[in-house]
Amino acid sequence: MKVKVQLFAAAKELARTDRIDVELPEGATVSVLSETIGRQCPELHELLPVSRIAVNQEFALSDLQVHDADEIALIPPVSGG
Amino acid sequence: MKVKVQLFAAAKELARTDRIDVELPEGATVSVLSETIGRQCPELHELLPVSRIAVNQEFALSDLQVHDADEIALIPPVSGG
Amino acid sequence: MSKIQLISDTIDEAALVEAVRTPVAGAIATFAGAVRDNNKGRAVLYLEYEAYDPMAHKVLERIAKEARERFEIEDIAIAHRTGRMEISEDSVFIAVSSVHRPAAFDACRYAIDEIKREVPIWKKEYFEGGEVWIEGPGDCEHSHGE
Amino acid sequence: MSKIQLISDTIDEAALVEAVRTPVAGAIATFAGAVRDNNKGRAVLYLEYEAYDPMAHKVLERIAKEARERFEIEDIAIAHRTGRMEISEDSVFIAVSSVHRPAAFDACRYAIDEIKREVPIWKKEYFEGGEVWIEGPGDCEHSHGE
Repeated sequence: MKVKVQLFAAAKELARTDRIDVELPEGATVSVLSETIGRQCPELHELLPVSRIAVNQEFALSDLQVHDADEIALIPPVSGG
Repeated sequence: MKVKVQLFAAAKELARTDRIDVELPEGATVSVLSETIGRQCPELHELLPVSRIAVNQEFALSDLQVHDADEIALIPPVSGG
Repeated sequence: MSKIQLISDTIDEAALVEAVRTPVAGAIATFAGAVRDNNKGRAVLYLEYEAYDPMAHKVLERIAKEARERFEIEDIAIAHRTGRMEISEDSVFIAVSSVHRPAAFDACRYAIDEIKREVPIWKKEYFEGGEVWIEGPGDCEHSHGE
Repeated sequence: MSKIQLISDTIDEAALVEAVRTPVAGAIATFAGAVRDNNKGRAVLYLEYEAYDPMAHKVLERIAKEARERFEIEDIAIAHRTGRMEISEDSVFIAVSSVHRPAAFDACRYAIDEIKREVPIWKKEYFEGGEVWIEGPGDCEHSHGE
């Protein structure tokens, strides 16, 4: 299946795009997604370990399964406030 | 010597005046002043033990000597804020 | 504008916030004390604040100075009203600026605690059926008649 | 007026304070986070805030809800700006009302701490000689080029 991953801030600048499409096996988890992003976008390599993944606008645990209709985003360390 | 003592809030209402004149021996301390006020104004009897005395706009310790030119005030428990 | 105010008018809170704002300050904490519509089960109608004015002003100055010494703050402003105050009106307002936020919070809290303990200001509560001088912060309330 | 705002305009702080004011509330604490003119020794020119808007709004709502559950408060309002912000402008504002003051202070502090930890908003600092994405609150700042 193919999932869309939104990118923000530093991640968006490093990948030079605000969205990447990632090909995943059915039933893939958030941690598999994260590894796959890393292989597909080596420029995100440094940022991935300190980032979180949001699924449907909530921070996801690494063993959550993702689905192709999910709204997925890569969340670099936040700095609001 | 004679000192003037300003009264506020509950003390003013109980004594029905905003100032009392108190006759004191030379070199009298704040604690002597307080006892003298209590004898002179029995209606302040209940309030005095929980009140403080200010001399020249600062809270005074009980052994401070008062002088007739001092600005003296009886400060019931405060409730500002 | 003076950063220590003892006034009978409404407090200009926005002006006090701007008065403490500086380019290095990343945090501004404020505290407002408002008149509650009830106290100890009594329906409060309004409050009257009386102050020993010159000393109250002096003690407010001292509290601001102590806050500057104790906490890493940039600036502090304190305003306290006197006279009659209606429900929900602010009787006291504190604004503190600091580079980082913990100091602003800590100094703000310190200032209101000290104000309630040290400043010669007294409030009389007018409630349904009577009036009473409030004695705080211990709230050891005597009945002073009327 | 919504008590949770994610906006590009200036925050109407007075309106948010009035939005949380209630007749039983004796205390209103606020916190404003302002843009500092320097950071880590760099002279800051301005900041740009980017947000993952729908999620940021949702997380702000969650923080307000948690503050209501954890502390004895009457009400809470939170506003966060996005886009470009100049020195001394407020990027975030929190207002909390409560019957007694400790809860207002505690909830205000809780809210800003959580905002800095959880809300998907990022600031880019434009300073003399460059720009950098700030990674907080640990501030483990990587150099993300440009």
